[in-house]
Amino acid sequence: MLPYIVKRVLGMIPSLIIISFITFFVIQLPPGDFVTSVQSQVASSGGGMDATTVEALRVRYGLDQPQVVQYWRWIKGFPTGDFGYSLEWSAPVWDVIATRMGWTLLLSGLALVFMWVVSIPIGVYSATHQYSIGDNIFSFLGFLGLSIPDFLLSLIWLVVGTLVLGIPAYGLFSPEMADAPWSLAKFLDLLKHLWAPVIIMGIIGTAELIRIMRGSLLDVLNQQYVTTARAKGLHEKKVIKKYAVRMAINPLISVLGMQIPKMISSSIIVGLVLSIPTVGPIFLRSLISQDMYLAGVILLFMAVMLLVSNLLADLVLAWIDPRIRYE
Amino acid sequence: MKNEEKNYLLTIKDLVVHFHTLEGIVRALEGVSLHLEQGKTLGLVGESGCGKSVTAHSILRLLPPKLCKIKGGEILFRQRDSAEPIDLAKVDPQSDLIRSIRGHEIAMIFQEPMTSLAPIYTVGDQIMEAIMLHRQVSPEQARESAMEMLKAVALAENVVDEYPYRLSGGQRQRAMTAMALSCNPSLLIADEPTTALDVTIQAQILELLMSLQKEFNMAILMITHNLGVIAEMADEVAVMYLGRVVESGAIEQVLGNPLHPYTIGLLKSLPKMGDQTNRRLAPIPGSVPDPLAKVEGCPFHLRCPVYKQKGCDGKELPSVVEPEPGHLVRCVLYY
Amino acid sequence: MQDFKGTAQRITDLYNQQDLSDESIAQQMLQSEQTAEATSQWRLMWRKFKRNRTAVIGGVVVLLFYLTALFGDFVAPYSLEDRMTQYSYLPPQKIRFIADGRFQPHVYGLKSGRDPLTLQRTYVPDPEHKIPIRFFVEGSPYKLMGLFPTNRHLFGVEEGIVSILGTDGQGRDMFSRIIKGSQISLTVGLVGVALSLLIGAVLGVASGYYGGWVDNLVQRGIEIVRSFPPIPLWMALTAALPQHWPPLLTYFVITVILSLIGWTWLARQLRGKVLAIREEDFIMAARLAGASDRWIIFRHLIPATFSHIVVISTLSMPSMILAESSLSFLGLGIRPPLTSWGVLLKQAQNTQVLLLYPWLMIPGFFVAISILAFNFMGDGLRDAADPYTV
Amino acid sequence: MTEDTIILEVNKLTKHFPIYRGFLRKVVGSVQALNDVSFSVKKQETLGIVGESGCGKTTLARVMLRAYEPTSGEVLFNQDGEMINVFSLKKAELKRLRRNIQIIFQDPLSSLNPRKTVLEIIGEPLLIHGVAHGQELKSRVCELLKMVGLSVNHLDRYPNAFSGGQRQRIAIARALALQPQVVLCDEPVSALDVSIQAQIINLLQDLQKDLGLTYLFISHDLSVVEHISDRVAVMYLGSIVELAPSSPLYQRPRHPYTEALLSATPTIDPATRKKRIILPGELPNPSNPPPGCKFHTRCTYAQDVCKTTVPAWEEISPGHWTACHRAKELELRGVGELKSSG
Repeated sequence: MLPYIVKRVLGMIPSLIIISFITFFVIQLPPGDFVTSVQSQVASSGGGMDATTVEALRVRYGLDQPQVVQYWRWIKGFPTGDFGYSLEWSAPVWDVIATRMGWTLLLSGLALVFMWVVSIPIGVYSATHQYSIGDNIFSFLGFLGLSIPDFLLSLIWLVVGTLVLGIPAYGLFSPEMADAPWSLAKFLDLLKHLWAPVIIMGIIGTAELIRIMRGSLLDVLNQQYVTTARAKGLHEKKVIKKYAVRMAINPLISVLGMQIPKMISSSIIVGLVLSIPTVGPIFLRSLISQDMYLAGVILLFMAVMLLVSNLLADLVLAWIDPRIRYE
Repeated sequence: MKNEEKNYLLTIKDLVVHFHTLEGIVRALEGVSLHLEQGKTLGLVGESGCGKSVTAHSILRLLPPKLCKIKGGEILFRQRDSAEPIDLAKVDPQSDLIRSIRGHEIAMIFQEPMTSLAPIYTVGDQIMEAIMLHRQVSPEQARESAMEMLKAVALAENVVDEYPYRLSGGQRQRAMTAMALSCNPSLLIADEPTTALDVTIQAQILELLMSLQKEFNMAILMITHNLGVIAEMADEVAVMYLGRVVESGAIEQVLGNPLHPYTIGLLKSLPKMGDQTNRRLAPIPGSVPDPLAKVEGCPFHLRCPVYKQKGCDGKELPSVVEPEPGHLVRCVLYY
Repeated sequence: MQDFKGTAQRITDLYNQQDLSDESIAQQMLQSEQTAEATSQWRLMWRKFKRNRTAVIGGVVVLLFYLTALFGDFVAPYSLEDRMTQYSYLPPQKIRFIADGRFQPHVYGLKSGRDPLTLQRTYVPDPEHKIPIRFFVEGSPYKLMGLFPTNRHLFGVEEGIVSILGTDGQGRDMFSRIIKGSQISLTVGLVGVALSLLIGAVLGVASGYYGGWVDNLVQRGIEIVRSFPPIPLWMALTAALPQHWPPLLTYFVITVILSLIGWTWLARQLRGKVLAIREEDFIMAARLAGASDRWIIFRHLIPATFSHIVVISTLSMPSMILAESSLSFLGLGIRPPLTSWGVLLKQAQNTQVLLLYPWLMIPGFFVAISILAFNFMGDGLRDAADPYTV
Repeated sequence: MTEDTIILEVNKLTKHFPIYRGFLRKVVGSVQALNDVSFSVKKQETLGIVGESGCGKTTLARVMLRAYEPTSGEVLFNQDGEMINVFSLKKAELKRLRRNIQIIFQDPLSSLNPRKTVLEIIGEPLLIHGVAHGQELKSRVCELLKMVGLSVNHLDRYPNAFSGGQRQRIAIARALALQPQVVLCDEPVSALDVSIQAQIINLLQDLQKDLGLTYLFISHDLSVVEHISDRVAVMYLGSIVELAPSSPLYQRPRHPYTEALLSATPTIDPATRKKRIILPGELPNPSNPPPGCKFHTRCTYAQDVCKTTVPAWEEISPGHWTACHRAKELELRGVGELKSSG
């Protein structure tokens, strides 16, 4: 197992380099740079900037250097935890995104857990009761879940929660708790705010996983070894659990790698609508204001997260499936 | 059917099984009768779609319950410690009773050695599971027995910790056999156990089955389309066509002196090895009818070279006659 | 019992004598075999698709949506920019069908006032003032399908306002705007999928058929594109579009951006199919009969993958529609004055506005319904696409 | 019955499939599918090739047709009295050659495009070579259908409307469309039921007689091969180990592997249950074949020399070739003896 892990981790390095390169390129795409966008801001508020100030700003931020140099200056600090400087926030990028990254990961993680906990039992039920009423209902709900975009769900929740149920449907904390020190009450308050966004983020994924689980389990149930297990005299429940579900779960793990980036994408939109401090809102802002290092680091982080989650999915697969492990 | 008093281990009487598919009803079995003595081998032979595999799966009630219905007939099986046979056709396929028989008193091996063992558990795991399910033993003892069984099927002991995908087809079929025999069943159902294997490996497995049969004194229900395999293995043989047994009897009787036009046609279709006369094969014309079609009268009359002689295309299925003791044939020509 | 051995011998002789020349075998086979009728692939697919009721419903809804979009100016009572400022933030009106004991669809006239506390404008329906809804009324002029100038609309009122889905802050009819928005939202998917298809099909088929380094190169490319999470990458790319670009150009560039990422999935799926079909013996048979690569690709491979292309395109429509509406919702996609469902939803982004005027999120339901319909239809198509593997 | 002109000659044909690993697709080894295979086929005879799975018989057929390029060796075809090497042909010449050598596959399901009608399937080779089109094509296809015992009413049907045997007939009709001289039959009856198998074998034999065809008949079924072949080659792990007219090969084999194969094949004669020779072990991995005689790991007669030295391919009696160090001294049992000794 260890050589496999080492091999896979080393294999990620070229991808990382290419990704950082593309990220930098993409961030540089917009015409003009941060200084031009500052300029236009100043201009719109009635002020003006003379050419020397503009030039001085450019030099200060290193924007006058060739692209390769700028790329190098940006990238070289990464191994030491220096992710550059946010021009807009006038603070190190890391300080700007650290806590938001934390919330993003927490929400995504919880949504992931929600998806798995809900989808596996339903998928198993649907497959073992194929074409039953229950299966049909779940299939329909699954389709529905698959089709309702997360922003719509957030909007619905905002309206229904606030206007119908009369509970605060946005933010992470009630206003009075926001600045309070950590306590049990604050934690409970957090939970009260947290569950809805978690479900909203998880719903599309849940619907997807149910479908995958159902299909995969139906496949596996037709396999000869399931009949073998039955012919042995095993209880049907055990046959399903030990032989069918255990094998059918493999494709779920392979999509795990795909689910995590989707969660992150979703956290951007849900965060924006429900005013939750994920990286989403500042990512959008940094893109618009061309705060390139901030936007770049966030994009890069997301790409790395995708790489890492794919790696994790592969490792889990290798861990549970000996055929992959020994290849 | 004279010998009904005889203590057969397994007696199947007029078994009828229908499949309810989206396209319609497939009459998989339309009255199958068989019997098998303790310690003997019964060969069940026929072309694809004749229902031989369905018969085998019906005995252990392994057919998908929603799709397949046993419409009638009995499957009488004599359990080890009881005088009265039980009717497996009436047993709930999810019940404890059938589960205590599966793998314990009746074991089964399958056609596809590549997929009949779960790929993610070791061979030992899967054998030990069967042992611990039916015998009151500790895991250590179960592992001991598993290793003994592997030795009995001429596999190395360390195969116990191997995953199935590391074994060849022949080795897997051996491991499968070890698992099937681990609880000393009185009946082994072998569903095309060598079809996917090469002849030299097939010879190994057949040899193995025969020696294990002697050692464990078990009966074997051997299902195959290969008449040669039957000739080598079986004591009795039943020839199936379209869900019915058309001829049965001792192997010498059926293969040496075939009576039913279908059996005769099958034998005439086979090139005989070492036969230097270079005769032309005399095949059965046409092919097996569509499984959804309902064939009335003798199932074979559509392809029979002597057909329509005595109205075998009527409504009635020809009844069974016994021209010589133990040799049964279902054909109007022998009335 | 008669001489059974004699009977058996007679049967054997019959087998031997019967000179089963091929002609007589053919005769017998014709008698004994039922052969299914001639059914082509498409007939089989259609038969299978028809059986799936939800898929058919999905298909009908999709068709309806596109027809509505095509005749959008006719179906919508108002044009995109018809502002009725006196009716800003009007909640959806209720349509009543029975007036004075007979069928006469109508809406109530409105009395507007101001909430004394919040100073919000309020509307009170006046049951006494029935405004009948007329069909094929004259309204603002437009060109039907961009060709025939006319001013007839499917329905409308001669006085007051009919607004079944409410109005926005500038008094623009949401229903009319949603219908106009569907023209963008639904075509972004179409154009995007078409572009993806072009890239994906060429690369996928090439990669699957030729294998070797072509395959390797395409696969590496796909891996790199896919190592970015799509929405953030889309955001970054669309944010790079200059603000001063004309909206139509932005629209086209956005479809290009969407398809730049969307093709990877398509290519992978197609490659898998092509790999599977390539291994079939009938391809080998054609090659060994002397067929050229061109012959095989155009006569066997593409016809065989065609049904899969249809399925894969249908199934990638939802993600295109979703991506466009998400981006426009975030303000990075389609820009006014062009309108899409996402653009309309942008107004709902403001929590306070949304809570006061919840009907502003109705465009979101159209996104959901269109995605649902495409998913249903695609699912049915997928099941029907391979009529040969039951 | 057969003329003695050689129509097809295979010389030292070798095919190794490289095994690729890793990102850069480095070659880390090779599967030795064919090793130094040589034989020749006479006009209008049937040469049977028999062996177990993985012995390279299918690869042989496909390399001969140049579906894959060989690693080395040559295949010569007698085209109007001139022996031409299949592997040195240019595209156009190769296309011309394909009219003369055709193939029938094992799986009649996979070998017919389910989306095409019978007319399109059988007519495809004619179209490719521009032999016929339109009404002429139709009448040619009808002739072919009649030839293989199918009704002309079947012209517009799709393969899914036919049974396995009928599909194989369609495949045969397609193979014969261009009036080839040689047909490679790659397990043409293995997927069929016994009764259908006999129909197809008879059909193949009749067609051979009527059209003067030459067959290369590949199968794992020894009795079928014996029945249809004039001469038989036995393959093991990518090499031919024995080649002889079928009667001597089956009655008095000269290679231990042939003996074991004959012995392992079950026969339906219930009177005699024979004494089997059970080969120990399994087929070695073709990417790492054993040194010396490749069969020595399973051979009951193996001696030290077999483990180190590759046996020579020798003509041990007229027309009877084998590659075994002990071919001259061993008294191996054929079909007849195997039976009686039981």
